[in-house]
Amino acid sequence: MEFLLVVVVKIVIILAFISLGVAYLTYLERKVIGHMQVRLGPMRVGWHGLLQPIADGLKLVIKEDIIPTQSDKLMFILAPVICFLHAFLVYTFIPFDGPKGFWGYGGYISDVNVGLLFIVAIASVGVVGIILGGWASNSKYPLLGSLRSVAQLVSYEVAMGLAIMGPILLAGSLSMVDIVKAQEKMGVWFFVPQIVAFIIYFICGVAETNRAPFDLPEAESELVGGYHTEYSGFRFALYFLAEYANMITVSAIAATVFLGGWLMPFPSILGPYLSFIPGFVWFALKVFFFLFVYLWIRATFPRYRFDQLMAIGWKILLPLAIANLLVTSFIILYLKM
Amino acid sequence: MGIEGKFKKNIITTTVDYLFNWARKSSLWPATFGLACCAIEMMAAGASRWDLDRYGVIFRPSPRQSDVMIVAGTVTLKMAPVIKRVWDQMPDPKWCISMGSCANSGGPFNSYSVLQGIDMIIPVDVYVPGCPPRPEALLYGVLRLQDKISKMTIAKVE
Amino acid sequence: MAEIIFWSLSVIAVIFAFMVILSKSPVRSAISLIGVLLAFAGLYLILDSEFIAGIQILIYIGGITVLYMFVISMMRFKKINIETQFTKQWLVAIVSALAFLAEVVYFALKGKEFFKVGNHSKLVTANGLGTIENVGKVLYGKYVLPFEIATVLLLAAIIGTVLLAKREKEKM
Amino acid sequence: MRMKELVSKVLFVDLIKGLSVTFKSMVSHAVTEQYPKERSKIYERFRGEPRMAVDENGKTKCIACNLCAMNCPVGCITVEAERDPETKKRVLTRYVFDMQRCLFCGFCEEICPVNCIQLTTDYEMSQYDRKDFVLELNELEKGMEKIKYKK
Repeated sequence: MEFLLVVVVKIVIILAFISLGVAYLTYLERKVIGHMQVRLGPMRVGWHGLLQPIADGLKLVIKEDIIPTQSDKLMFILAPVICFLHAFLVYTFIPFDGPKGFWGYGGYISDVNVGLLFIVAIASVGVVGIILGGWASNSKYPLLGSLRSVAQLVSYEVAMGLAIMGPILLAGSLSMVDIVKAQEKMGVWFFVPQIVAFIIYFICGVAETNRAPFDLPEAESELVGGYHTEYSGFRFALYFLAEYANMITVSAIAATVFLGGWLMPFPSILGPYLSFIPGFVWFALKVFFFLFVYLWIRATFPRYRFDQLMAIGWKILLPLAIANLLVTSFIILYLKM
Repeated sequence: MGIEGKFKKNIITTTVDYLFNWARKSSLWPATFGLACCAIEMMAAGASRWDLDRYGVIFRPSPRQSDVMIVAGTVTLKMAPVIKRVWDQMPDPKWCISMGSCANSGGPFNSYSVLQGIDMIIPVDVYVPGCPPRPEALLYGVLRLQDKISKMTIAKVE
Repeated sequence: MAEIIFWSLSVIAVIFAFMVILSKSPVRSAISLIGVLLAFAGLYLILDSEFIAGIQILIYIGGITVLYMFVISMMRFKKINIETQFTKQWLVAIVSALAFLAEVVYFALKGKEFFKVGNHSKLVTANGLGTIENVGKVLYGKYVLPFEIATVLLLAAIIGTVLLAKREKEKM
Repeated sequence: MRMKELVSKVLFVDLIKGLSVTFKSMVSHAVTEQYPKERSKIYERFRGEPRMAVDENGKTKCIACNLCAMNCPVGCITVEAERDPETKKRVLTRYVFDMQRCLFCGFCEEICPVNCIQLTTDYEMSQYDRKDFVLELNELEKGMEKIKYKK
């Protein structure tokens, strides 16, 4: 009974934290990009615009909910829900803190022995929501956007999966907790021996979440809004939240698999001084770093052309990921022999 | 929402009004309709020096996701049906800012091919005169619109 | 507990399978197919085969069904529906469906003699049939030949596709 | 040369250059003017809201010569006058400035022989109704009604 209570409390806390994080990620984006363009970003809603995401959310909820007459109504309603659900379901498997974290209750909802596989699998189901939304709108721009999105996601998922194989081989497990423990045991975070995999993973992660410079499915200048052109009000908000939740997911996986999750940097030097900081703070800092890089990249680079996008995915990233996998496995085999 | 005009004015409706109007006026997402030279001033208002984003105003590409339509520039008769359609695609509650003399009244083009004021096809909330208006003039128009929004109510209007 | 979950998942899978065939819109069929596959993934989870369940979701839903939908959204169904009225495909379909039904019934009745379920059930309870280790051992040990044959088949398909796609380019 | 290119590509040199530019501008001071709080300097020759000047007795300076109306490219000025039978001078009876179509070109200001009509540097002219743009003489003398936003 106590076990059930702990799990429920954990789910509520993590869900609330992630929802708030997603909302304020939009604020962070507007602020960071604003300052990078020597502007200020939101300033007038609350102190320095701090209430901006709340106002946006409330406004979207009380907006008229339009369902186009010619659309497939059931699918139109279902699509953003699928997208949203799978974006938030992933957080079941992400360790925010170690087994002793969260004051002894364990810093994760569940530790499955194939956790990483489940995260990738669930995240890939989210694509269904995108293509369904594009098709159900019965409009040309959403359809084009969703087709682009699927082509992009399917091609980058392969390279992404092969890239995270490297750390899995080093850790010898698919469990997220075990991967972090392996990094603790090895004494070095996996982004050092797996630097190629790390870079490939992050590039693919940016492409998977449809963010600039890979934001072809939502390209405002050519496709209006991509797959969510026809969505208004809270259905659009669901898509919007799902996109930002996916960003946090990709950052969280990168932080766990490559940057040592809840571990502290340089434990031998900093250990005695900073040991009072709980693990989830380190984890949050790492995730924040990746999110900042996301926004930084968006503010800096223009969009790729579609053939360039495909060429990068299939001709550069995929062979590199395979080569990295082969080299890693040979080295592990050699060390074991 | 389906609850407008069903209750008399009381403490609940005023509180809800305050909250809703605050949300609505704090995140006005415009569907851009830049048609001529006024569009350049509108872009300037969105760019670094004046920065519409300070008000929570960010330009959305799709009319389905926007609250206010800024019609900036000369509206020819050929363009008028397009404006009407984009306006119809926007979800309620929606507002319109007419920017510049041409959109207000046709401006100098009192001719066979130019619409004499966009209020002939869609209801306009705020007119911003100027040829073209300064970016600050547009910001003043946005502030006037926010004033107008904060007077909205869901209570029964006597 | 496990039995209740098993039966409910099976019923869900069957209902969704019927929806796959009966719904008129092909996209709805594809969505129902996702329901079937998800129910199967749940069944694998009951068998302690988390790896197989994950792979089921990743490959079949994230890959194959999405590609189905990709193709479906690019087709014009009104035209296809009109064209299919004049073909006699339903004759072939009925014959093959009956043959398949006969096969299924035969194996359901006599299957135990062929597959020897007894041995495998021991493996399931011992350390999980579908863990990565077991799958790897079986795939690269006992069934390495069928696995390689399937690989060659897929390679041939890929080369064929490339050839088909390339020929059009040379004409230009 | 090709080797150099390859090395710079592998090390993401261009990428890091671009990122450093945006990072530098992020930590630099923003150029934004916070409009209702701080206003940029408007130069004298900016042509904004029209005004009619008055003399020291508070009477209009306008001599009803009709030059502004004749010179206006869009015809937004209407001048009505009648002759005073005693002094034989034209006296202004009605002056209407229809700002809807106004181009703010300043031709009226230039042609006015007594410097009566002027285009001020005021740009805050937004209204809820088109009728509010049709300005009579008394409105032109004291300016349009407007709200001054402070913050």
